[in-house]
Amino acid sequence: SSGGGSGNGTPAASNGGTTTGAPQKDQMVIAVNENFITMDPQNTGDALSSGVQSAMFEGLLIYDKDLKLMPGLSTEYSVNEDATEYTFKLRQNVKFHDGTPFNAEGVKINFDRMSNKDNNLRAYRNYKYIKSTEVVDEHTVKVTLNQPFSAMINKFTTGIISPAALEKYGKDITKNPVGTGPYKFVEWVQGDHLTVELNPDHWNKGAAKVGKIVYKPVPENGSRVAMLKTGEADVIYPLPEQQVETLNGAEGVKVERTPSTITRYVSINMLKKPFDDPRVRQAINHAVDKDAFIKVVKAGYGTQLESVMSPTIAHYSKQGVYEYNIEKAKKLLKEAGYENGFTTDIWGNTNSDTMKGMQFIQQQLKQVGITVEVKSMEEATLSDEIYGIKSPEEAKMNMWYVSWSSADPDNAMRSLFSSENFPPAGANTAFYKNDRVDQSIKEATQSSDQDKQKQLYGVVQENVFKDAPWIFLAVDEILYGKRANVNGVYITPSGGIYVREAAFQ
Amino acid sequence: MVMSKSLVVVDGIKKTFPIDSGLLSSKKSVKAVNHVSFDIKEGETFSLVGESGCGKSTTGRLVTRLLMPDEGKIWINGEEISKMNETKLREVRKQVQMVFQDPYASLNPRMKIRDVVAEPLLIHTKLSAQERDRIVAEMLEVVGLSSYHAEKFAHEFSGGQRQRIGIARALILKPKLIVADEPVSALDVSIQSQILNLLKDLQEEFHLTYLFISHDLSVVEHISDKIGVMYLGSLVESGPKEMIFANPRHPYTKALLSSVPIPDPRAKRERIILQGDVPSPVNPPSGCLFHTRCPFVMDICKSTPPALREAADRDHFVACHL
Amino acid sequence: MEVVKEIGHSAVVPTEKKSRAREFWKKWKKQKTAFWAGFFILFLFVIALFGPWIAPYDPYEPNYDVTLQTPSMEYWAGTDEYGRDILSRIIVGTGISLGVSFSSVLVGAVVGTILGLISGYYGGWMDRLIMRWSDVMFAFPDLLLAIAIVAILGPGLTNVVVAVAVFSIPSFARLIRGNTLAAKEAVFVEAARSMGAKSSRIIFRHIFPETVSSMIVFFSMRIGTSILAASSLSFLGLGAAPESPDWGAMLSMGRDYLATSPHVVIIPGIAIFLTVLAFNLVGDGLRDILDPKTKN
Amino acid sequence: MFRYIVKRLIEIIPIIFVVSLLIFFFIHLVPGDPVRLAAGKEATLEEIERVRQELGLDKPLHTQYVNYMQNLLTGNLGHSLKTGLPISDMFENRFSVTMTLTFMSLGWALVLGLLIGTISAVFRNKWPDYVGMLTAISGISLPGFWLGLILIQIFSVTLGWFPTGGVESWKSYVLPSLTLGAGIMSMLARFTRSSLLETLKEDFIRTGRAKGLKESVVVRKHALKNSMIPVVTIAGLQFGFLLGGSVVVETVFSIPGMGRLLIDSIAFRDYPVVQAVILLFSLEFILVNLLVDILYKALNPKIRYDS
Amino acid sequence: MSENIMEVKHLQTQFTRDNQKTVVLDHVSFHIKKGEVLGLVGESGCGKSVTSLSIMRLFKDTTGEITNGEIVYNGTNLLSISESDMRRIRGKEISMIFQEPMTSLNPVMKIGEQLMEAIRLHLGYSDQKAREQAVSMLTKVGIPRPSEIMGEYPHQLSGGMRQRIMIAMAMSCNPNLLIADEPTTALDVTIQAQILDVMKQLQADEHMSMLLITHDLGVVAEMCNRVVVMYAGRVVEEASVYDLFDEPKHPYTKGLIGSVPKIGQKRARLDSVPGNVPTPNNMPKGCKFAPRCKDVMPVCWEKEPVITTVGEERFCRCWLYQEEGRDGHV
Ligand SMILES: Nc1ncnc2c1ncn2[C@@H]1O[C@H](COP(=O)(O)OP(=O)(O)OP(=O)(O)O)[C@@H](O)[C@H]1O
Ligand SMILES: Nc1ncnc2c1ncn2[C@@H]1O[C@H](COP(=O)(O)OP(=O)(O)OP(=O)(O)O)[C@@H](O)[C@H]1O
Ligand SMILES: [Mg+2]
Ligand SMILES: [Mg+2]
Repeated sequence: SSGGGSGNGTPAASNGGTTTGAPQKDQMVIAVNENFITMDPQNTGDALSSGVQSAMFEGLLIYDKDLKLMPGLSTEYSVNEDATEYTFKLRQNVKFHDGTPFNAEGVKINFDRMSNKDNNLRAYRNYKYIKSTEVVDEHTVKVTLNQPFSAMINKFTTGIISPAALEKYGKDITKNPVGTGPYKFVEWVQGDHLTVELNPDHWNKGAAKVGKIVYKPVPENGSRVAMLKTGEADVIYPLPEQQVETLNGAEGVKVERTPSTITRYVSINMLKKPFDDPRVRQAINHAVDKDAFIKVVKAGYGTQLESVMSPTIAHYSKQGVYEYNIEKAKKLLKEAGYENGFTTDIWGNTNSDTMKGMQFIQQQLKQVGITVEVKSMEEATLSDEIYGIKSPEEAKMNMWYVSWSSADPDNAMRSLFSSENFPPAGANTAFYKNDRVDQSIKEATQSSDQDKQKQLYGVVQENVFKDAPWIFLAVDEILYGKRANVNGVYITPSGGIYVREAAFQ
Repeated sequence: MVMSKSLVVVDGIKKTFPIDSGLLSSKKSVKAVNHVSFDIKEGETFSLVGESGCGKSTTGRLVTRLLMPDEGKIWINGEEISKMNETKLREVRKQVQMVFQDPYASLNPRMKIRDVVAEPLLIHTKLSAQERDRIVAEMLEVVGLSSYHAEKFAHEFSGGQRQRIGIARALILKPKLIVADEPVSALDVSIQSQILNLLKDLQEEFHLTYLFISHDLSVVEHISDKIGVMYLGSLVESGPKEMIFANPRHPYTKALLSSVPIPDPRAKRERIILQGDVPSPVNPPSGCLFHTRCPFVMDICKSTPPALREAADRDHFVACHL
Repeated sequence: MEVVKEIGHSAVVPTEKKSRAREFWKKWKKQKTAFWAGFFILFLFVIALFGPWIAPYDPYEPNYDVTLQTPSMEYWAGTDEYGRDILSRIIVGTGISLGVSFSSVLVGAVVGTILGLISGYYGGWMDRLIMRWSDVMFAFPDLLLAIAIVAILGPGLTNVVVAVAVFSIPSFARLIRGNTLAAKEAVFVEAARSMGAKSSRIIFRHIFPETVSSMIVFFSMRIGTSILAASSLSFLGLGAAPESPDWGAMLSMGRDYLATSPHVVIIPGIAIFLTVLAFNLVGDGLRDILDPKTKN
Repeated sequence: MFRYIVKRLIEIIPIIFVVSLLIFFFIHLVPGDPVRLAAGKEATLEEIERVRQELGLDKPLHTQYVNYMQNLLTGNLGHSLKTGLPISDMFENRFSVTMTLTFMSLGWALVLGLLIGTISAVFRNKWPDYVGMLTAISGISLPGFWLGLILIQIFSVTLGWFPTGGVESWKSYVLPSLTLGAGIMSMLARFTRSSLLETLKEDFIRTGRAKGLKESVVVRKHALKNSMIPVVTIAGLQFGFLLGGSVVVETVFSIPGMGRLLIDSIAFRDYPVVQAVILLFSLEFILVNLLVDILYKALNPKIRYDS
Repeated sequence: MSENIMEVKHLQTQFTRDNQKTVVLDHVSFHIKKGEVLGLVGESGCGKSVTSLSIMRLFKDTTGEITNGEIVYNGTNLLSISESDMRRIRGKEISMIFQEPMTSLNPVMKIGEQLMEAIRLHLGYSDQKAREQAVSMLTKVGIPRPSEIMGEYPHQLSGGMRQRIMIAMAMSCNPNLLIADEPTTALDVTIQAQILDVMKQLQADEHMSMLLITHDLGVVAEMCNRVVVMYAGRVVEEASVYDLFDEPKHPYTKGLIGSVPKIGQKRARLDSVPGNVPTPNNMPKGCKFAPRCKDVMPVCWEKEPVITTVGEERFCRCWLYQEEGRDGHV
């Protein structure tokens, strides 16, 4: 039990000393585009909620601003050869915001919560591999999996909740988050804002300096930009590509860009004619000008997609691009027997960006004689149409304009290309099936050897790229704006909001 | 004039309109027509006179079954119509047509006169368009308009002409009974006389029976055979025209008669100027309805309503304690 | 006949027999602003019919070299994010925007009017039923309704007309009901009843014309709303294909460019504005003409 | 009148019942699966089934309805499928925000609408009329997001008078209420104009002038109140719409109101929330209608409280 | 001529319809003596109301305008003074009662307020005093429960009561001239009798001049000293009330008097003036009455007669009483 001023440091007190010059700013407003859904890190599905949670919660490991794993609540760990046993040394002298000490028992309670299917938590999907969690000593836990799963290490980033708070709030923990992070929860006004304040007892005290952070959902792009200009917001994310120009040169404002984990592509239903013919799929890839795509649809922000995932993700292996070549595309189509093209359709949601992208594809494919009907659908209906099918043969989808964001190679590849993940069971919406790919993914999951993983994932990327179950389009760039005096706030490639070093100049 | 059987027999009809007035007050009602009886012989003109709101129009609308009486019975041409259903009623309405007080309001402003006049034909007959046009043209001639007026709209006519149109429409099915609700009240004297003359001529020509409603006694005198005087929903005096005018029995009739301005500056006469306004039909006075304004009021009048009884002359009825 | 002789004809009434259309035309010409506004709408209809032949460029043809150009001699209204000529898109889009909004409001007006007439004329439980139904419709979110319509009817221009019409029905029903309540009391309605006319005749021949003028005014106000509504439906996959140059869709898609290339939004905005203005002016003019009291 | 109000209030009960029934079955017919959306793209079938059971969405529809009604009758609106929060919690803040916005929008729409309408009528067919009516028609044909963003650009970014959004103080409400009120203002202006023009033709206006009253007094004291009667009906209808919140304005000005809640909930097929919101809106609509009828009668001494 | 409170000279008023000017009053001239009641009679649409509106200059919101003539009131030409001067005269010196008692009162304003409005304005009374004055006016016109009625709305009153309110309103500032435009046309006979009685009383008490517009010859006979008969926007005859009824000159006047049904006078048919008043757009070229005239002569179709003296203080516009070229004012 430690002494030291416990939790009475009001924001005003923290800048008590400085009386000179302009009043020191101590509150940072971060405007984002959507509402947060939940503050239970173990039951979160959306990037934004977890982005906000990262201020309050920490996992045994944490991602840094470049998506590298670094020690969080554990100081070191070890894995056995076939990736079934993980042992963590926990950080000492850490306390939850409610004063509960952090220890192995607490970790076990959290892991047991997630791995129990009756709790119906989002995290169960990852933690179902855990057979048991053992408290080795006060500061050591050992996790045993029921099958080899190399990607498990990435999942230990899930935030750890105070066991006392879990006990106290039960399901209501979503409204009352209590973690160990550099900021602690103050209030969440539904739909309006969520406020956190500096945690004076954080183990990494001093890294974050801003006294208070207010997260605000501001759905309108133009309004977010306006808020940054007026100084009502210190950081805005996302910054719409089309608006970057208005901020360039604006006083006191900085535009930041980072490559993201988001891949943009068109998923092609390989079970359907004429897409069952690889030449057709390749032809389509050749028919689309990716540079123009980035210019027109992404206002120039983004890079061509040169593999099946973003270069920010581990074990990335660059494959190049299907060069933009109408003649080649036409030739391939002719070989496949579609000299005069064909008619098909493309689906997508109702976002204006998606609509723009779909129309672009339509325009491009028209050049090779393919008539594409653009069908935008309201998200839930779309999801019903795509995933709500009984069997893969039932799928009505031809092409789907979509994006995927993942933090690790397993998630980037197994979910999308493993044949066991055909809808309705998973997200392999191209119905891609390649035995070598299936095999490689499986092997990669079962080995903790990084080199082996790299090689196996390389095989997957190469094969998928060649088979072209997608139209490979682009990797998004993360664009965000901040006031010039904001330091140490980053948007991570996966869209997380990294505030562990937040400070004003 | 040949006296013949009664075309209209009205027996004790009553009509009450519910109104719910004011804050938190209980339901009230207007006794618009209270136990009115009369009969009209074929070819005869029966006039109802009385002040505004005394129930003349309501009586007229009951006779045409535009309203359903609460009590009492009405026979038209021997058929009891007071409880008849709408389909059968439509047949009766061939025989009974109405002429309204405000000729402009009663003509659809958006219809050509030809269509206005032809409407009863459309409703009740299956004539061809040419046939209809021919009959309309004929009818317009009868009322003193010409067929080229048929192409115009109501607003393009003067008041007198409009009333002629209304009459043409009422006549086109050759009905037996015409209920004329203040047909000349809205017209100028010179036009009024044209219409009155026309109505008289038509009555002769087509052997019409009129229920004539008016508040102008001089007009009524000119056109009627029999007269009924109404006050606050009740018939207070009725009888042949000559008797009513020569020998009015009810003080109200007397006042009414004396109120008519005489177009002669030298005429000197004793005016009976009634005091006060017509009482509200929502709260009618007790006893004799007229006692609040009657110059000859007696004690009995305040408590007991007088019954309608035959006066000295035959066919002359009056409801007064005097 | 004696009667006729006495009364005689006034020799001063003009003898010209006017046809309805000519009469209307004569009055219409006198309504200066409405006349020109009507002319403009006519012009729009012509454009709607012949748009594809008039348009200087192919409205669907992208040109990635000239995206988001401001208006110039070459592109009078500038270009959009794909480098398509905005003027050509406006011209070709006239048909879709005008067609959909006009016909949907028309359908809404027809159905709403019938409901309003029935509700107002018959009163009683029928009235209550219709009015409470319209309360619910008012409270019901358009989005949900639209999603359901897409699901039930599928996409297509006709269905977008149906959807937008459905949104308009309750308002029209309300409006017409109010007018019906007033018109029902008119003496000429009573006159028709006294002649033995059936309810259907009274409603359609006598009461309905009385409600037309306010219907027209409301109609003209709904045009703009429904252009925008139709485009938001096309986002849900109902109605015009996303690439088609529907004005409302151009406006909504241009949203992101409001700050950088405002002409992308302003030009369709102006097109909508002028159309709504014209319809309103024509509505006002028509009301004046149809009102028998302002004749003469 | 008291009786009339009571009668109308009693009428609400069956209506709400029918409405709830309608909504319930209607939204379950709409395609889209909240479980699928809740579970996410990577969810396995087994996972989905578990979530479905937990949310009680596996039961037959009529059972679900009975449960729902039972909860409703005990005043329990249920929990959101999306956030798991009690719906009453989600309403709390949003409802008052929407109310404030509604009243402010209506307030200035009334003031400006009446003003413009009156000026237009008084200066009929002169330039103030043209300007007024052009303003009104712009208000109808300008899309809300456009007006909103322009106002933000002018008054927040350039002039810095008002915040770009939020609900911190009365200042935050100024721009959104202007945006939201624009359409209503236009309607009111047009209706006021035509109604006033009618009234100005009335005989009693001439009486006022014959008394020697100034024209401004005639318009203000005699014409305006009479013209208000039809305007109130329109205002009432619009008021109902406003209470439903406006998605566009709430989006542009980042206002946590009912409109966005509804839209978000529909997108997520968050059945309990959607049901609760629509039910609330229906109730509001019916109450506003009642209020309008009462106000209407208060304005017009001629109207009786029957039927 | 100082005994004349008002002289109307060659008044010409026109309306514009469909961009077409229609002259509704043409060379209307007459005078009103102090303390007399002048009757103005004629068929509907002949211009009686327009005459009264012209005197009050109440053409706002209509297309009406006075294009010629003079209206001299107590030596001032009302057509040449400013609008604000005119406002001071309206309601104070010259008051008006309108044709329609049912619509001439503001339906949403309490009776009291409508009455007090003018009193406060013209007499500068305080609320209290204005109220007293209003109540006393109501009493004068025979309204029962005057102070209660002050708090009621017009629709709560009967037509007769409303017309009495209108009279009270018009009289409340003790005007010198009262213009009553068909004050009883909309009322029942018994109520009409009451109202006429009240008006006669007040007129005599206050020694007020009055212009009484009506088409009811009975009312004229009872109320007026002198009568002006109008037809189609022109004065066709002017005479004392006795002369007019004893010996009407103009064929129109004759027809008018003949067409009134009189009680006790048994006639199978009424006399009547055939035809209709010509509409302003279809005026015959010569005498406007020619198409309906029993005694029409060829000259009548050709040229409009001028108004000529046909006796002491008697004028008539008819070819029967003038030779072509004889003087007279147009
Ligand atoms: N539909 C109705 N609802 C309520 N009250 C009514 C209705 N019709 C008539 N009344 C009332 O019934 C009474 C008699 O009205 P009615 O119209 O029959 O009078 P009237 O003698 O024709 O009067 P007028 O000379 O003014 O036409 C009046 O008090 C009137 O207010
Ligand atoms: N506001 C107006 N606009 C156009 N024409 C008008 C207007 N007021 C009156 N007139 C016309 O002026 C002429 C005279 O009308 P006026 O009202 O003076 O008749 P009147 O003698 O008072 O008739 P009534 O006995 O019906 O009151 C009529 O032809 C009428 O149509
Ligand atoms: Mg009547
Ligand atoms: Mg008049």
